[in-house]
Amino acid sequence: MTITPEFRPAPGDLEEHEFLVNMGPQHPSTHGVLRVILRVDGERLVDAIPDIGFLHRCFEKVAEGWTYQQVVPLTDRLDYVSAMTNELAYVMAVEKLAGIEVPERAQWLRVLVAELQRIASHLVWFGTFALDLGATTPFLYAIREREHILDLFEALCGARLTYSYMRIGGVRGDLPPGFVGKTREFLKLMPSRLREYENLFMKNRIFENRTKGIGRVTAEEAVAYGASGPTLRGSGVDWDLRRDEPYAAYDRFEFGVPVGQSGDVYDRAVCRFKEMYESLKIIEQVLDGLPEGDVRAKVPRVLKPPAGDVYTRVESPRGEVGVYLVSDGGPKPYRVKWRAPSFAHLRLLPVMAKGHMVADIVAIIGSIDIILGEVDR
Amino acid sequence: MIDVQYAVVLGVLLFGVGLFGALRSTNAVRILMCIELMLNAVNLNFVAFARMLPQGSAAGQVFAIFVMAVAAAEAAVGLAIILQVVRQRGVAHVDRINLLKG
Amino acid sequence: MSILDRLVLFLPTLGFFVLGTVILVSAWMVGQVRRITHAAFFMVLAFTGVAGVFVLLGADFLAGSQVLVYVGAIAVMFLFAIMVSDLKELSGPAAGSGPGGSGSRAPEGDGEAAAARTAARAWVLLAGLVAVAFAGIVLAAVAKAGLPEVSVPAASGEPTTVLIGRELFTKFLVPFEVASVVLLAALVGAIVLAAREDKDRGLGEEADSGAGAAGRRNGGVTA
Amino acid sequence: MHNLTSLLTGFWSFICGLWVTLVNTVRPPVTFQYPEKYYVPLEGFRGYPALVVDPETGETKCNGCQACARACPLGVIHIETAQREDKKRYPVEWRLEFGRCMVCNLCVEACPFGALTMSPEYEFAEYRPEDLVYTLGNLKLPPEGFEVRRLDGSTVRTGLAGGGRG
Amino acid sequence: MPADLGAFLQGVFDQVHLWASQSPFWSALFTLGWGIVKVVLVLGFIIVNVLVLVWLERKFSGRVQSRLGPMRVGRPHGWAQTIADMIKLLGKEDIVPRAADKALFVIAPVVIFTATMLVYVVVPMGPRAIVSDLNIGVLYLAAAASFTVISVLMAGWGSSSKWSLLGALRGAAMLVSYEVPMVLAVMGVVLLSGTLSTNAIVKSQSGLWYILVQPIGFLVFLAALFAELNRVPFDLAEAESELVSGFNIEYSGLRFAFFFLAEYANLLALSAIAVTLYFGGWQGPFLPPFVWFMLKTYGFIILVMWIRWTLPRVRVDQLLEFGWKVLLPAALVNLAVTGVYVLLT
Repeated sequence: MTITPEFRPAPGDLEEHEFLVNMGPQHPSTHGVLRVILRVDGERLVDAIPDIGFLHRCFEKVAEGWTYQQVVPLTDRLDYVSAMTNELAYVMAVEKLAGIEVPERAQWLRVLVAELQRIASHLVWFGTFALDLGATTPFLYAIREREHILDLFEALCGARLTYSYMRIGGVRGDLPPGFVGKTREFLKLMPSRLREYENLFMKNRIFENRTKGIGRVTAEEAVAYGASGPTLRGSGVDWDLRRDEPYAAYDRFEFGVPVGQSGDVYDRAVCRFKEMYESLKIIEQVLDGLPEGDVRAKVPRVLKPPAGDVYTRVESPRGEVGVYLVSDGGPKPYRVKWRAPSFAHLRLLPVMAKGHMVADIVAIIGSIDIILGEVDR
Repeated sequence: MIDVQYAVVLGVLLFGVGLFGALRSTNAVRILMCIELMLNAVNLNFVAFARMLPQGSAAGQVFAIFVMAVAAAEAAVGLAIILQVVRQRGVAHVDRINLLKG
Repeated sequence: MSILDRLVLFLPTLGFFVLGTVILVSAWMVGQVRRITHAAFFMVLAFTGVAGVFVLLGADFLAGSQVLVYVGAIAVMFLFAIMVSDLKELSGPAAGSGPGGSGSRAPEGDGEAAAARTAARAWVLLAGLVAVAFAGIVLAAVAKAGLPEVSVPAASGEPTTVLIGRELFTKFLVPFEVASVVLLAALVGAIVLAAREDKDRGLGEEADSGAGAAGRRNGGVTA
Repeated sequence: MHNLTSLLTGFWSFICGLWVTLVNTVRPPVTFQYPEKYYVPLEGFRGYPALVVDPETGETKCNGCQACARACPLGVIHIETAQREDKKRYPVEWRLEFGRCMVCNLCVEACPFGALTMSPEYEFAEYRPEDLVYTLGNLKLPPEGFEVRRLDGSTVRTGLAGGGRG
Repeated sequence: MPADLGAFLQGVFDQVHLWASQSPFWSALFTLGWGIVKVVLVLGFIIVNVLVLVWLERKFSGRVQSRLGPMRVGRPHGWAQTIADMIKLLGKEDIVPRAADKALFVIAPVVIFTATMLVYVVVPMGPRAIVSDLNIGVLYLAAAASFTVISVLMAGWGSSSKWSLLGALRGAAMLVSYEVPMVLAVMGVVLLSGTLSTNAIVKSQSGLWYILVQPIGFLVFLAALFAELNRVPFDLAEAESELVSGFNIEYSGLRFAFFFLAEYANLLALSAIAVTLYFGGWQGPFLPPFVWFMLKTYGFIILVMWIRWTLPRVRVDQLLEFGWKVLLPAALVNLAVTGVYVLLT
């Protein structure tokens, strides 16, 4: 028997002791508007069926009606926790399509904001994950530290969530006065705070008990389901686009890629958490060696890339964001296809959830760090 | 002042009500509940009779404690059996649990 | 002694009668009320009432144990069993049905249904007769026995805890040990019987630690 | 034995966590009471697109070229112009449907005359949706501008007549 | 001056008592009146303290989390916030879900509040400030706690919601399995003091607090206390991020206020019990006993809150495993060692 979102159990459909529970769309730990239909036996999950689409906003279709430049702010709204990397993926696709050379300084700035964004996004993940596991305080701490990054972004581009910072051919503006100093302050502060988080939460025995051995995904499964990012690396697959397929200016920097082993919630969480340290390293290198120069290439006001198609992908905090762009030579994209990492990860949910308990599905959803904005699009 | 005999009468009545409930219902869990009530009635009588013993003896109360222990054991095992029967046969009606009849 | 004083002296008796009524009514409801969860909660009420009578009879320690064991353990165990299994069979109406099938389950023919209903009614009548006969006989015996008239609360020298403790660990030491063995056996037996077979799950030991199984197990232990 | 050590390390991990919360208890709060203490935005904060006023004439710099309206992805800008005696065009009506605006800054960048800028205001709440349609009257920046912060801690005035960041 | 006033009141009380004991009627009336006064005093005590506690919890959590906490209603520091919240709750629509088992749904909040109230009967707040010094005090406490389980089950089942049923089953399993180690841990104290009466336990601690001689017992008691209080790390019955709000999910308005009130009243009661059993109760130098009692109780409450705002939540199977495999053996060992000690001395 398959359970679809419209499913209403008739007598005899479910085993004795089993019942269906609707988790969401209104539920504190569904990270947006996700509905998961839980088929449970007492507290034990027999099956978990995600039902998506509550946040569908026709992104791909809307993008077809807008010019290339106008789509940039729209991509902010997909993965709203990590808007910078979305923009980056999109503008890289357009640049590739139109053959635009991006100035070196702009490339470095892109890396800078992408890594700041990665830390900000992981902080949100850390906080909400802790909240999912019942600890309230880490959330407030993470949000407090994220505020530093949001301040930097506000000074950089005037917005705190939907930045609209990337431009085709570069970025919108150069660093504002005081940005480098403030970022260095943040770099100095952050490692100690991360160690606090470790003491408070990541090394906590209850946290370890709650996450070790839960939601296990083997490396083969992860690859087969198209997992990426920390979810893939948590399963032991050493794959990071920033290192293995460098884009922007990533090939200029030294950084490590944390890889887990068992593919359970704990390993995914630790991978994500350690990535913050690596991002700090990258930011430091960017600040040390930021080249001078333009931040934006000359791009015609009405951009008409030649007909053709491209696919670009970047490593967002959640995984691989891929953009497939088709141009018919006109000023508007013919087709925009968005490959959202959260969508692939959400498909893993039933695989991960089977046999665990109701409390675990909350931890599992937290560990794959889904953003429904990019799942539903 | 309460006469201890009142308590004895109350015990008897409670036992009667429990007996009636146990006899007339067919739901195994309910029968078990009624048996618990009957055991309670017994306890009531023990405590009441303990009052008629000479001062300084609590034999009746001690017996009541034993009854409680037995009642708890009986409830635990009884419920476990009922749950197992329900799980395997899907019925909790005693008259339909007639495995021995074939 | 004024009339008011007499009235006051009558108060404990009045309390006793009120409690007795509560006990009897809720005990009656345990057998009659339609939903089995309600029956369980009425059982809790009856237990609590009995504890109250124990207090009136000067057995405070026993009253505490009564609440702890019956309300805190046995009733919770019942409720758990009912709620965890959540079966129509278990929670459906049970009263008013006799042997040979309950009246609520509709058999094929009309005549058969009527026959079943008659049988059920006869069964209820029989049960009532048995219960009334029993109560009558015992009451008669009590009346005949001429029990000594003892008023409570009587002035007792020592707290009941001391009394019970002394008796339990001297005169009744062997029964006490036997009772503990009985409890242990019941505990093991209940776990063995109630634990679910989890072969198909492949999770083994881990699987029966869910709320349901654990609750049943706990009930056994606290008892 | 293993269990005992595990119990003790677990207990120690709780102590570590308790220490962290204790340390944070003595740190000053990062929140403040908002209406009593106004959050001063950073320079360049994007509130809503506003019209820059020419300090000499007191008029807007906009000549109604529609570049912003064309750049707007959502089409929330509507401009009607008229011609003055000196052949220069000026807007008689400048409407911004702010309820639909997503504050993407594209209009500001599209303006060839620097007539648009982002106002650093952020209090937009209105009781009626039609109040969210801004017109020429309330789109003009006040001549005294706004006070904004900079990352280095200094405060500056922005949105002054004649200024405007691209 | 307060001591004089106390002596004066005591004198008046004794005179009235003496006069009333002349006839059964007046004696009964006196008992009744005195009982009513006690109940009103306790109720007032509970409500005032709950208001303070809710505010304190929010302020404290704000402090821990680098926030301000309530500031708006009542200055300074939003002291009137809880009062405003209570008024808001009272003004809310009273919703009984259509599918709910109405009787159970309506009775459950009353039962839980009554069960909480019952605990206060044996809380000694001073040498004579105790509602009734029962000689089965500790047993009475355990018995009173049983009703909490019943009411949680009532609320969970009565709501006819799957989430609340899950919450109730979790809560009941937790309460039942943590009551055993709790009672066993307390038995260590009972063995040492040789009495079940709470006031006598306090009096026996004039030299040495029992936390110093019963550290393991205290830790077991503390862990079980979190389960009884339904607090993080053992807040499984409510488990906001899992079961939304657990057994009280369907409650609103006044009925929810009852649960809320009961939760904090329980926090206060169990903290007072902990202070009574392990921290010497109202005993202390210089200050009046009641002040000592309140100081210790609030200190303990702060500890409980501090732990709550630090730890994540455990899972239900781990919780039960912890209860049965760690707490119960620890409590038994503690009891056995204490027993041997008492036997030897």
